[in-house]
Amino acid sequence: MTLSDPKVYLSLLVFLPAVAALVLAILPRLADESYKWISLAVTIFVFVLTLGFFRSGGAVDFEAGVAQMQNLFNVDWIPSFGIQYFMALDGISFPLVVLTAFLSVLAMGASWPINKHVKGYCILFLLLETGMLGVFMALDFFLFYVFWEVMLLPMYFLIGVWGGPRREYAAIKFFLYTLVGSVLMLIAILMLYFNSDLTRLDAQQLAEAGIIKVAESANAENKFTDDAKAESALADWLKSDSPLAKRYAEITKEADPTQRKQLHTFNILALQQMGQHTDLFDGDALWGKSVQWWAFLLLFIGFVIKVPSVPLHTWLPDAHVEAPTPISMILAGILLKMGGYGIIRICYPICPDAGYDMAYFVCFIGVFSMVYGAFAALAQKDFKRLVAYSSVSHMGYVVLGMGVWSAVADTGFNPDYWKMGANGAMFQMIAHGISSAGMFFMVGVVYDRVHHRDLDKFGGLFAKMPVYSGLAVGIFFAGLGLPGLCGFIGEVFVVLSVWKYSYALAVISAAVVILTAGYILWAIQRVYLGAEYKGPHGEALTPITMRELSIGVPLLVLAIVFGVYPKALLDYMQPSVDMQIDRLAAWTEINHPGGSNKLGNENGQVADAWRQKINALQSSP
Amino acid sequence: MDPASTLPILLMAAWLVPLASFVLIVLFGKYMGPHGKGAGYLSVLAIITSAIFSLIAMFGVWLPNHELPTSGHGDHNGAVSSATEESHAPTEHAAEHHETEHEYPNYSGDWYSLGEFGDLKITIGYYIDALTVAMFCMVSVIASCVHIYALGYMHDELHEPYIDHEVTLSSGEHLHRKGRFYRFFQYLSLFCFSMFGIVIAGNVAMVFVFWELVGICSYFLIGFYIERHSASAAANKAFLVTRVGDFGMLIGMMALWASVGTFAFGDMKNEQGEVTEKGLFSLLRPEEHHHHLAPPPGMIAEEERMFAGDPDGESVPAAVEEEHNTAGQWLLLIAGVGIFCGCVGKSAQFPLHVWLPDAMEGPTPVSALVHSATMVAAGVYLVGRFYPCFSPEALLVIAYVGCITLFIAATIAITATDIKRVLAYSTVSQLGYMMLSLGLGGWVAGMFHLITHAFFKGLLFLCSGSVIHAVHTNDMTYMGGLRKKMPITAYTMLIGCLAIIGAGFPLSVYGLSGYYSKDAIIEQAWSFASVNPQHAILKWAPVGGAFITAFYMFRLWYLTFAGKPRDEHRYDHAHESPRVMTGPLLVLAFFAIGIGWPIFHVNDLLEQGRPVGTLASTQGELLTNLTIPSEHDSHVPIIKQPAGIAAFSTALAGLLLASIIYLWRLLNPDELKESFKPLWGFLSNKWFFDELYDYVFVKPTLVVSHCAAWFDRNIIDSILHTAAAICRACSAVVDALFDQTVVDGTVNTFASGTWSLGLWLRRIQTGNLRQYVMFIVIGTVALFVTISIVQAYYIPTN
Amino acid sequence: MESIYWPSFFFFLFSGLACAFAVAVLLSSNIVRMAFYLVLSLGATAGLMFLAGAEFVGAMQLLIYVGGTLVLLIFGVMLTSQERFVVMKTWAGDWVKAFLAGGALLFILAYAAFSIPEWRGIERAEADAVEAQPSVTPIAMGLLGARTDDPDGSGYLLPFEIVSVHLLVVLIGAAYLARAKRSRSSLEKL
Amino acid sequence: MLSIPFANLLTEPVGVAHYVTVGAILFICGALCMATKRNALGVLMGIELVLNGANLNFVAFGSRYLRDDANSLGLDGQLMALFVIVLAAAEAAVALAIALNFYNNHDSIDVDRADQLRG
Repeated sequence: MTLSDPKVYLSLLVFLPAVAALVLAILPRLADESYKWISLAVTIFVFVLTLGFFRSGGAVDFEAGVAQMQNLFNVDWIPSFGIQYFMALDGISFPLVVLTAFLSVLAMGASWPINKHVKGYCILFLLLETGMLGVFMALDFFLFYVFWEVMLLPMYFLIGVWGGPRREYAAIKFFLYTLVGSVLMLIAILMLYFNSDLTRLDAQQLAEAGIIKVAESANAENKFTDDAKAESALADWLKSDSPLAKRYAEITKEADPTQRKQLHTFNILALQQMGQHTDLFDGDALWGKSVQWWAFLLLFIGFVIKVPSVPLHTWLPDAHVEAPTPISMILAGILLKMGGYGIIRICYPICPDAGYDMAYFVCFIGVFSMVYGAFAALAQKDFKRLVAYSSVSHMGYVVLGMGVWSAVADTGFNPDYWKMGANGAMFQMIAHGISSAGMFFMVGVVYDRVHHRDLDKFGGLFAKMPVYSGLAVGIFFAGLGLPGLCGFIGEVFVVLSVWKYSYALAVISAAVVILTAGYILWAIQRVYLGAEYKGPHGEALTPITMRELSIGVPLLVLAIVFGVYPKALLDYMQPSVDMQIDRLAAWTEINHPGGSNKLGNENGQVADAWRQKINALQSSP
Repeated sequence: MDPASTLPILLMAAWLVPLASFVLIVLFGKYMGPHGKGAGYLSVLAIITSAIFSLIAMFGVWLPNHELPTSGHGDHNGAVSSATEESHAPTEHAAEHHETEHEYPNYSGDWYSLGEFGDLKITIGYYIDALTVAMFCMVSVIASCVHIYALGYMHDELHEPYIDHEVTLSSGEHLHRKGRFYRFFQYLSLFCFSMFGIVIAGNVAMVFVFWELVGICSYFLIGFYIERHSASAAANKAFLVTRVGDFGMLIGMMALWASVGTFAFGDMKNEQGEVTEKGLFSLLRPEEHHHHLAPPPGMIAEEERMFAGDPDGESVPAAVEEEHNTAGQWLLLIAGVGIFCGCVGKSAQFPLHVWLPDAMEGPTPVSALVHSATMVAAGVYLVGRFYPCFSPEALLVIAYVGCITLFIAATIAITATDIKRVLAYSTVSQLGYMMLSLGLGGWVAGMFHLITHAFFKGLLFLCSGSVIHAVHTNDMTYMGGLRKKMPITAYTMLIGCLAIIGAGFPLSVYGLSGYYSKDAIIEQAWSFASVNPQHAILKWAPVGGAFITAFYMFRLWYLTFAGKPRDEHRYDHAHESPRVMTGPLLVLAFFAIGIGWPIFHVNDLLEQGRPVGTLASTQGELLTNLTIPSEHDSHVPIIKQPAGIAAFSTALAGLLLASIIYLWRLLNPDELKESFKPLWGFLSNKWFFDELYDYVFVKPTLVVSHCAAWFDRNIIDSILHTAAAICRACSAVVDALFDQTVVDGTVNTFASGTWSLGLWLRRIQTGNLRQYVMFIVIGTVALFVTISIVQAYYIPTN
Repeated sequence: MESIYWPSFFFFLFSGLACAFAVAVLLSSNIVRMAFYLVLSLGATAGLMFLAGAEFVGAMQLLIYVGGTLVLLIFGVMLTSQERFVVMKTWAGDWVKAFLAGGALLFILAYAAFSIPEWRGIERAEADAVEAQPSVTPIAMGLLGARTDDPDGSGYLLPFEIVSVHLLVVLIGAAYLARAKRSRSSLEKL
Repeated sequence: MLSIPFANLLTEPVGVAHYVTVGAILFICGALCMATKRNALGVLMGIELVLNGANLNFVAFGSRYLRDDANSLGLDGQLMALFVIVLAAAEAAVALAIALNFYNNHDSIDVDRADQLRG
């Protein structure tokens, strides 16, 4: 039970805010400031804990360049349903966890102007942080769902109690939308659960799923010894007294496979293995579509509500407009990422066949969101609404980047472009987490002063608040996708990868850069430039305070760092994303060798030609 | 010194010094001396350091290590002779004379990578050849001059408070604000950094990165007077219009990326000098193909894939005859035109030229540096850099765009009265010349004109700035006769005007810098037209353009400096600018005169930088009757002599016409204006481009955006609200029909039953201890009785 | 005719005494007499316990109940009597109800007790053969957790401890509850 | 002879049933005592009687002299009885304290006046 045990470390990381919330709840009445300080200290501590992963060589660390799950542990939770307390980090979740902890600190810092029911606010805020961290770390579907719901309720109250004038409407809208999503998700989870069967996985796959532990192999090349090791690990595991192992042994005792019972599981990694290596999810479910087709659709809708993509996005502008500034930061910075995270962690790897069928649909949703969000942003009069629609537009890149399934027969199963898209999407998630949180904060700073957000009633802020305006313009440019700032990398990676998949979508997605520049520059012009301030409370436009500065500056600095040296992030992220894409590409090669993608021809001749030519090119001096 | 190791370091130093200056000024600019005056000096110091590094790179490393082409192309006569020897007729097929290819030294490498995905790699790297070094020198020298000049020009910003006479507040007063001296230099430094970044960039992606960065610098600098609405609007317009071009550039990049899989220009070599990764140039112009343009297999496959889903597509490969292999050509065209779109935006070519005149809202040094000499030339530079990848059809597009641009911009410049706008349109027009030249195969001519133009246009703008500084207006109708008040400005500007119209002794080697480059362009156009008679318009447009150029440039000069003052008040207050401003004028005037002279070997240097394989004449694959001639073919006397004479005579005619109208006043310009009123209106409204775009693009976009927002609020949300209302109605119905009767009835009955039971039981709860004991006893008895009954009757005994 | 089995004789003697005094407690209305009868009834019960072979329990019964609890009770009587040995009459109806219910319960219990053959007693010879065993040591060991009589049976160390602590708490609580009268005035203040 | 049911009462050993009957009588006396006495101390004495009756049952069921089946409680019965005695003592102490408090508050120990719990 030391911190060097990942079990303890990760649990501490996740549950510390919740425990702190509990402590706050039972603490006797304190001054409002003290609640804020305590919460801030807790969030900072959690952030420091996440930073602890960076020290290399420790027992609990996160190594860059490793694709597999790290710091993995699983403990039986509800063994009768195979539910485990199962967490780990990999390159997909780790940056999001760090981002969550980081933004929580900043958002707590941004919570200082909140003076209403501070105790309740802090408690809910901390609970929210637990939920968010848990979602990113959980690898058990049930656990994932629990955290997903845990995060939902505090958010509802945070919007509904501390929000603006239409807060009840916004909160209920947010709640209903998300609830619909999670109900669909739950249905899909149960579908997958009842179709899953652990006994169908071989030892190697079980090891991949984190169920059995294989000792580190000295030479990873040797597939044979790896297999043997996995087998022996499986045997060891069966001998152990874990309930799962016992049930596994009991079921596999039945020699006749048709009589065999199924060993259901909620293990996401195991479900991924089943989705990719077995036909468990291929059975008919409804209207001639397979189980995984429906599961994918339901999960995708559930996640896409969170992303959000058009047409399921209308909760976002309302929620953002009504939510208090720090909650907007969290909402845009982290909550939206859960959708993208779900798509890349759950939708595609578990239901590859459905993903392959619906790739165009997914991409189209992404592109449509990009365009639609940008157009809608252009029309907004409310500053915060504009930023909210920009989120819709920017998150479209994420959906698009994840969906560009270009590793098909027609391209010789070349996964590189898809990798680029997926990495770009992941990068965009982090970048958008930074830039949109920053943008919302910047709106909040000025809203705190003049209490309105009407774009036509601003102007001349540069003269009155020069430092603030400089920061704001920097962060808005990060959102615009200016090179050297974080937004650029994700967008350009995604956009460049699309052509390989569909040139029509590529052209449309490239066109969004114009619209994005349009609405952001226009907003900057209306708010920061100009000779004089045109709205009420002009006298309240005082220069930025140290507190606000210390929230804005880290965001801008990060935006610059990631924009200039994206490898700082990609080094951690890319191996995992690449591994996932490689697996899906390999899956495509096995399951769709002829290529049925409507973009290509049926017999794969082009692919052969492609390969021959590439080979010829490479062999020539 | 080994150029392969020293050049990147030197140029990187030159590149990064302005960045350091920028960072320092951002962080500490406010504290640098009174009103941030030190920031200006820091910035100047930085750019001069860059200039020194660049010059060291040029004269200390490049020239000693790379023998300039000795065949004497730099010398006009020599060029003629050698060209005649080697290329017998302009129509000769290109494949036969690849022996004329010269050494093409270049160095490329990566500093670090932004992302690697399998074989795909996006990096920050460098690609250094003669063009890079030349551009570095040109940019850093001009930037140094402009920086120094700006120290004087922006002096007003050091005052506290600065009074902006163009902004009137709602209270009726002029705006008083703090000076922003340091802010200006901060942006200038950032701009220099970005511009160097474009020049040194080793791949298209990096070009794009810095492309955007110069765009944003331009945005900041145009909008420097943030309080002026016109300035911020112009800044937005500039950025957005260039973004439209970038959209095309992105498409081009995507097409390349998906098909070739690399952005790098040059080949990456390892320590032993072996090629590890091929760059775009060697992929598209493979060595075994004699450096002729040949789409790589990836591109052919990608094109097939693209059109596979489109059986009716016009480009099904089988439909074309055998000897012209069009495979991959369409994609190549898309890529080329796409990249060129970016250049169209940045270099303000038709149809995206509308932003540049508005960009003159920025301070004049900005106009000189950013919007004439360097940034807008970046588009031309990119076309030059990317030259090996343009197919002949793409080049034709470039040529036509350039041709249209040079003509439209020149015509608009005739009617403009704002001194800076005249220069801006002249810039657009000159950029059109360069594009035309590049599109017609005149690579060296185009790049040469880029460099000479940078000097003389920088000079012209600085002169105009000096004038504006003196009379506090841009409008030429308030000027006149200023040459007596400010002689240095007047005569350096005259030099600039002469340079831009290409003044020189025809058929000789003596002239101002513009003479060499402009004549080369016109020669190339004539050479092109001689092999492609169907494109004869490309032959006459530049000649006509030369006429108009001469006319409006001298109109400008006469209106400003000659004649009588038209505004006595302004004239009386006018004065020559301080030395910090006139010094740079003199330096630039020197370059404007002499940079084209053969002794400076600029032409030779560029000849050395000519991309490999682009000298040979090329046949179009899609347009089979299109031939891009070899540039050396333009030096044959049969083309050179008539072209030179035509250029000279049209320019002279333009000059004369301007003199007749504005100097000697033989024709009254107002009467002319009246008699050509429709034409004049058309031109002074800039061909109604702004209005057209407003109606065709801006308004519909806003309408669509409002539709989207409306759709959100009224359709999607309505659906939601309706759904919610239906749910509520349903639940109300259910509530009324079922809940309130059945469920509530049950519950209520239960509740009231419980209630009355409770009331009844309440009476038992007397609180009397003894009674409770009785209950216990009775309860026990009852229990026993019950159990025994149950046992007796219901539990079977065995 | 067999000889009198003396233990039975004593059983009836003591049981008669115990029941009689218990009824006396019930019927008496004087609190002091009630206490006296209770002492006698409890003492007789202790005799029954001796007869059943539970010497230690019987002794404890005498010590704790008769010696301790009753003293406590009598103290209570003395402390709470406002007049001299006040009589509080019970309603007649209460008596009737009480006797009805009590009689019914008694009938049921006695009937149940005698309806099980094994409970009616063992043969005399068997009873004679039973060796008397001292029960103090096994009880002490049982309370300490080590059963000597029944190896499979569980000890009572934990209940013993709990009871000890409970006793302590109760005594403290009782002392607290029974404090001087000022609680009333302080209640009024509140 | 002596065919009357109780003829051998004195010659044969008594059984559990006898003890149980005595215990029942004590129990019922105690219970009725609680039910009829208005004096709180009387109620308390009733409780003691009830406990005593129960105790007697414990002892009886644990006794080796009284029944021959193997289900004898054995020593457990005695131990239980002991615990009951101890708890009864504790209960008496608390009850007395309550009674005293009650007396302090009401100047009476008539349980009929303790009816605050009336529903």
